[in-house]
Amino acid sequence: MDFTLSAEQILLRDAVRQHCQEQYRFHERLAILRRPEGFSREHWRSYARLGWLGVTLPEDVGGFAGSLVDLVLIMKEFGRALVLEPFLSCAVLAAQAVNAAGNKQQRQHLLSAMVKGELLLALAHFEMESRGDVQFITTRATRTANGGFLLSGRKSLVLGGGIADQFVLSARSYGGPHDWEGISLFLVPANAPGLVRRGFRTVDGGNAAELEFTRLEVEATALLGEEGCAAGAIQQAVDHAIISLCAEAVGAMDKVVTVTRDYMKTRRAYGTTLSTLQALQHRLADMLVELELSRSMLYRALAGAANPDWQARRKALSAAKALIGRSGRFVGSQGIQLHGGIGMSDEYIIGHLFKRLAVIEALFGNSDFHLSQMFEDTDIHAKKTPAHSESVELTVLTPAEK
Amino acid sequence: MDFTLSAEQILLRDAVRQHCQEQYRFHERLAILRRPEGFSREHWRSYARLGWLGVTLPEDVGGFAGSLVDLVLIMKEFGRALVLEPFLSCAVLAAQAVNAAGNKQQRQHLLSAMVKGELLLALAHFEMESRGDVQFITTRATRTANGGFLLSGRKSLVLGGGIADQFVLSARSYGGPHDWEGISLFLVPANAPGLVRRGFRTVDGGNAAELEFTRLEVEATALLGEEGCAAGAIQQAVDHAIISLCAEAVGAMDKVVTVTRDYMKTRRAYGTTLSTLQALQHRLADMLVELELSRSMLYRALAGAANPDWQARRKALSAAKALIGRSGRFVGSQGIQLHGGIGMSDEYIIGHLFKRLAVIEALFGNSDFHLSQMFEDTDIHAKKTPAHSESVELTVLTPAEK
Amino acid sequence: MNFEPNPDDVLFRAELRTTIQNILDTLFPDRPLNGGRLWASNREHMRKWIRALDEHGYAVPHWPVEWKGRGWPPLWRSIFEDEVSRVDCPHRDLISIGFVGPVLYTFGTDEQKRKFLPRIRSGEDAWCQGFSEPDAGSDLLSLRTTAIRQGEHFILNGRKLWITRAHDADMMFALARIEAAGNRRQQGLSFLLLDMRTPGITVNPFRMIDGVPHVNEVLLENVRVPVENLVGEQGKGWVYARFLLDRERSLVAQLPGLRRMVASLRKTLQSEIECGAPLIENPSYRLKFSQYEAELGALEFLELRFLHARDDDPNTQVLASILKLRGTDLRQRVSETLWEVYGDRGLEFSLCLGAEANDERGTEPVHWSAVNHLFQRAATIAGGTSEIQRNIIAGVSLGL
Amino acid sequence: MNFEPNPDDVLFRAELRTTIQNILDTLFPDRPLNGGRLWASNREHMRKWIRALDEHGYAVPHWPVEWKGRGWPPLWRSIFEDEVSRVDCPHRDLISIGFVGPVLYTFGTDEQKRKFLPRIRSGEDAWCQGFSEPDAGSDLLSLRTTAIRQGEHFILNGRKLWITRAHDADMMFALARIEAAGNRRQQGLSFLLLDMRTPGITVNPFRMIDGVPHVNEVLLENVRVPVENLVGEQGKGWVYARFLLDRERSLVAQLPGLRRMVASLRKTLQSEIECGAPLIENPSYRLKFSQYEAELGALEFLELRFLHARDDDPNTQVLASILKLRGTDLRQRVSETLWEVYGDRGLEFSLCLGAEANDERGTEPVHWSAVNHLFQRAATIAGGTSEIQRNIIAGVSLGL
Repeated sequence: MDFTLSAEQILLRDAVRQHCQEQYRFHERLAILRRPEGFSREHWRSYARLGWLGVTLPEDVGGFAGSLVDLVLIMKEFGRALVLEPFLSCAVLAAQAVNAAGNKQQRQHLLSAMVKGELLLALAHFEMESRGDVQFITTRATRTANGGFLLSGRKSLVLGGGIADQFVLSARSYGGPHDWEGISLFLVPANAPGLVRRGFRTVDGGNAAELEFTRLEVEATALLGEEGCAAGAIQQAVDHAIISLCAEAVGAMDKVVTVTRDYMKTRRAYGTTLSTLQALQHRLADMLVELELSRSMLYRALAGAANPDWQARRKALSAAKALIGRSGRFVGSQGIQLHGGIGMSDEYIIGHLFKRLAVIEALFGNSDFHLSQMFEDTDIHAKKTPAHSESVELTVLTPAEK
Repeated sequence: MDFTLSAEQILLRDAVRQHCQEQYRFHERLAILRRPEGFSREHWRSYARLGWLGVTLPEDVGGFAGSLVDLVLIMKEFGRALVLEPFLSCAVLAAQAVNAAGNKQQRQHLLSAMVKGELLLALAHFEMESRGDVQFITTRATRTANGGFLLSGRKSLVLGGGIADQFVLSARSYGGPHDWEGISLFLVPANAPGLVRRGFRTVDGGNAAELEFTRLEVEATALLGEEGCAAGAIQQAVDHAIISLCAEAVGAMDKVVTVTRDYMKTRRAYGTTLSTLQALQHRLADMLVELELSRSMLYRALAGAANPDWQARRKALSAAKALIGRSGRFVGSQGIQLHGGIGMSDEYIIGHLFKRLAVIEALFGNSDFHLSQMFEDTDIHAKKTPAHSESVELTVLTPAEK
Repeated sequence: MNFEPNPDDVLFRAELRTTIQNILDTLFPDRPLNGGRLWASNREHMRKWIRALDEHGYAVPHWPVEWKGRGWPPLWRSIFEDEVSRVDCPHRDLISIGFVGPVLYTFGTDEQKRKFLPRIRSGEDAWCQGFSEPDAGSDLLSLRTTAIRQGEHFILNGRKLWITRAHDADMMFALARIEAAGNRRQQGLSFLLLDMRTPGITVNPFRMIDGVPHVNEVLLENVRVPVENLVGEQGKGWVYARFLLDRERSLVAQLPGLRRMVASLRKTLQSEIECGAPLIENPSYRLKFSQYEAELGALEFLELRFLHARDDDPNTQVLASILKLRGTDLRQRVSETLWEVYGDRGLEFSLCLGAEANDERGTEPVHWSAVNHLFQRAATIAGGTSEIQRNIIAGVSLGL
Repeated sequence: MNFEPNPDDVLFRAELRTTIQNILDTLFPDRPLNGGRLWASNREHMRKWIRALDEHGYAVPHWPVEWKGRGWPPLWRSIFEDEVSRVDCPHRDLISIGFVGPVLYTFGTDEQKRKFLPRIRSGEDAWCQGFSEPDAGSDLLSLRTTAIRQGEHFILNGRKLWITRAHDADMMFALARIEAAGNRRQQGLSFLLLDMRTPGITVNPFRMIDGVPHVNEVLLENVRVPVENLVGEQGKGWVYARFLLDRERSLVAQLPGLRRMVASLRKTLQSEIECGAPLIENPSYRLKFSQYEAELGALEFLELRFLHARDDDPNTQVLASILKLRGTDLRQRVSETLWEVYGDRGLEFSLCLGAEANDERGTEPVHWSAVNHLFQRAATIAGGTSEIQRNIIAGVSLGL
């Protein structure tokens, strides 16, 4: 166990940090936010050039075979700077799903284009009623006579969906909505006839879309990997996304604490600076405590992600998502509170950090959901566990050796 | 609606307050606590003489037909002084059960002796598994050939049970453990052959007992009122007890806040008095806030107790028990915290207030239990409601008119 | 002590409910259900509504009879606000009728009263409150805006911040320091009335985190205010400001709005679905809901105690601070849950790009819940932060 | 950065576990399961246990090799404490081996080292810490106990309070102000070693709210302490006291004990019944339990970070304070739930009348849970209150 960064890790972190400090200052970020697409294609190309888009992907698809720690280092900096590019939705969520579910040809074709920044993917999986439950989907896939598929359903919150070129879309080939088995993944171009996409922005300004489709026809080659076996791949993608979100939240909290501390040291009221008022000092201390507990929890999730036991892994990730989600809400809201009026301004960073932290808590199941998951995954209640859970190889879910 | 006390109410409150201030100072109370019986028979006789034991009982049994407000006034003062006499267990809980369930002769016989301080009653109703659920009992009553009854079962925490002369004991004549119907009440002398009583002290120093009995024989006349119909009476007794506990908690919290405030104003540390430290000021403010919310909640419970709708009444009482219970725990523990080391001493009042508040939260269902009850009693889930709930006349559950 | 509602109050509420319903049905037969925010804050709708209320004596019923009020006790005022909050009606300008009106009829000159009070009552003038400044949010004693007497005018210079609805107001009441030439220090604050059309006033709305420009920066550059617009005595502005803030403190807890939010949460828990089952079957939401309901109940009785309490009792001030402190805290938590229960749908945010919400869309409960959740963060800051309320409570209790 | 356990540490733990088990089985083949408190704090059992540990080099393994320690790194020390907490064994006197031992081998004279360290290691001397006084709990700088030099002795006078285990100790290390005759003010504190059998020392145990006399008042009346019992320099006692308090701060969070409490809570939730169903099916307990488990996990990794951090980094101090602050907070909440889950049975309290608990009874899990719940209220007070930890954290963060 080693809590210090290796030389390579420091290089990566510094590169991301430098990029954000030099090109992602708050007013620059605000300008990007207010663009119609809500992100910067220039920055996206930079990330591709710097190799960040393929950081955890294997080398055969043009990735850098980095560890989860590398991913976490990037996401922490992105959290600090409130980066708007669809890194999480495209380079983590969709890419991991393709990498885990696709056959060699599909993986290489799609991911190498994604890694180069030439293809924006989005995972269209969750539905209105899922609320974090990875298995619960009702979208149906039925075979056509010519071996293709007809897809019918509705996807509620497709992250990065408004700007995606292609969707990695889940549908149920067989089984009921609670079943682990029977879920397939399909590749669907954004302009596929019959696919109704309604793009919108999320509370934090992020890009997203809702998809609706009835008897949308795709060819047999659109199927990623084997039919009905995609749940494990989706879970792996979501696991990566949860760890990424936890890291992003730690970065964002860190920023809140820093900004708030600096504000308290200069802001005067009642003939003194805020930093001399004990009640406010203690609030700041509590924020710092939540931040450091979250940081610890993130490390624990990284350790847990390497656990070969499926249940233990799930539990470590759920615990992290639950705790970090709550801490983020606390830190974000107290950041506003300690600022007073200025904290409510949309022209100031604290409110944006608050909104991002609120959205992070809500994504992929909120804290209460993950707390209840922790329990369901214990020995008390038999879990609707995938029978073949051991066979889902999470090759990438291994933390760095060095 | 009138939040000021009437002249009579002021008289009553002042009488109780004066008694406590003059004869229930902390060291006097500590001496009583350390007596084997854990209460003072002299004081008990005074309460009888002053008419407090029959405050809410009807005049035909020697009571004073006072209102719930009168009861609340007494209990608040008792809470402040941490009175140890079995007022709640005998004069409220057992007395209300007898008054609601017994026939005229039984009521007059038992209650007039109780009101005079000559008979200590205790309600033996709850069992280990009840955890606040009034209906859940498994003790059985079966008829004997001569019209009497055989009682078998175990009662877990009989308040005032170690010193009671007679028990008002519940047993199931028919029905399953969750049924409202089928519960009967019996009068059982403490020295009845076959009744095994193990007296003990509770965490706050109160007197209690556990009862065990197998085929304990009682005569037909031991049955209070009608067979199988006692649940309503028990509920009424518990409702009175809950309101009493809420009032007692408000008194105890009030005392914690006063004692802590006074301590903060004199205690010096780090070259200043504690009262000048803002973080501690704010903690004290939060304690005061919980106290005033609890006081408001107590009034709301009094208003709710007059509601003719069974569900609304239950909900108001559960909400009060839940909220006041939590507030009491917070105020008690923070009272210790703000005192520091001295707060942990058993020779100082704060720790005793903390313990009493902790026990109050736990009695008759803890806060989580009552929160869940609030919900079960709503329109969403059909409640295992007594079919004849409207017929249970809660004559006494009407707040004062004046 | 007794807790049965007074029959007079019950009757009062019942009559009020009917009257309000009748006025609304006559005035706005086609009003949108669930009162769209834009619809409700439309100045024309607001004027029409307050005028109609005025005809029934309900525009300023808490004012003294002399100024066409009815001298209602605080409890009736509270019942009135509650009844109004139960229906879908236009907003009323509480800054005018609740804040500046009482200051004027209590401390104003006869001329000020005659000139301004009727225009407030009829909804003709909308007012804004010009207290806060960049370096003085809660701490009004460090205000810097200056007024220098020049003949029959004061010349005002300064920068006011967080001024709610300034972009939409006709008049502003402001605190400023009147300075004699050459004597700069510590003149105390004075309470002045400004016509918003006076040259030198610039209003810059700015967007809050909920995407809405609730508040403004107001720049005052050599603004000429006639001396007859000084309220009360020079240098005693702080007294009038305190009077004003104390009067409306119980309204700040906005229990009627909170009640509506809690009711809406219940409905939403029943209608939203999680993995095939209504959300209300999820135990963590049930516990949360019960907790909120219980706390709301405590606050309602705390408010009743406040409304029945004597003004001059320091404990009354404590009750008001508790109402503010815990009312706003609960409001934040309920608004958070009310957003959360919509799941994915709640994450959609139509206002994020600064486009003013399409009224239809922005008032759908799900969109309102997102905006409201963000807006409520201001609840524990505006009107005296939670920290200040704790200072007040501890101060009274410790006799500081 | 990588989070796989070091193979050395894994091996270390495995060997330790076997060794400890073997020692215990040999030494106390008939020991009570669930280690009775009286049994575990019996001086004879404690001595026997520490001597056996000493034979294996486990008595003071964190001490330097020179004094028969093994110079273990903090991580191993932590693993050791964790392994010891998993078995039912006698207590060890951490005040001696963890507090005064390191002070002596770091600052003591050769004679002090030779005289006291071996007796600590062998369990011969039990020590108590004489810091707090009636008017100085956390605030040691206002201590009042005085020491006046008279020839080869200091004459001590004062009153020490909250002295844990003083009634059972052979030695005390205390802070006092050495005064020259006539010069009363601000001499700084000095660190002195007292033999508890010295005439003039009176120990008055007093009962805590959990019914147990953990702590004592210690009266010092003209107590003669030889000058060679002064540790380090006169007036620098505060330095040594800080050294001592800082060293053991991570142990104060007592995570091993917390882990045991959480495990015990899980078992109890499975075994306790509510209306016919195991308590674990009650959703509010399930959510609570998961919350505790998650927080414990965060603290465990926070502790690992602390154990791997550099001593001289101010952030290390912050991590230690967080561990103390949140470890004790969680301990209180878990102990509360662990008491609550027993329902009616938990309300019974065998210690309330001051009778020392019958060992059999007092160590039943249900009775222990009641006592523990009360005792844990001290966790956020002793060893630096939670408020002081927040002062420290904010101070470092704000650079105060």
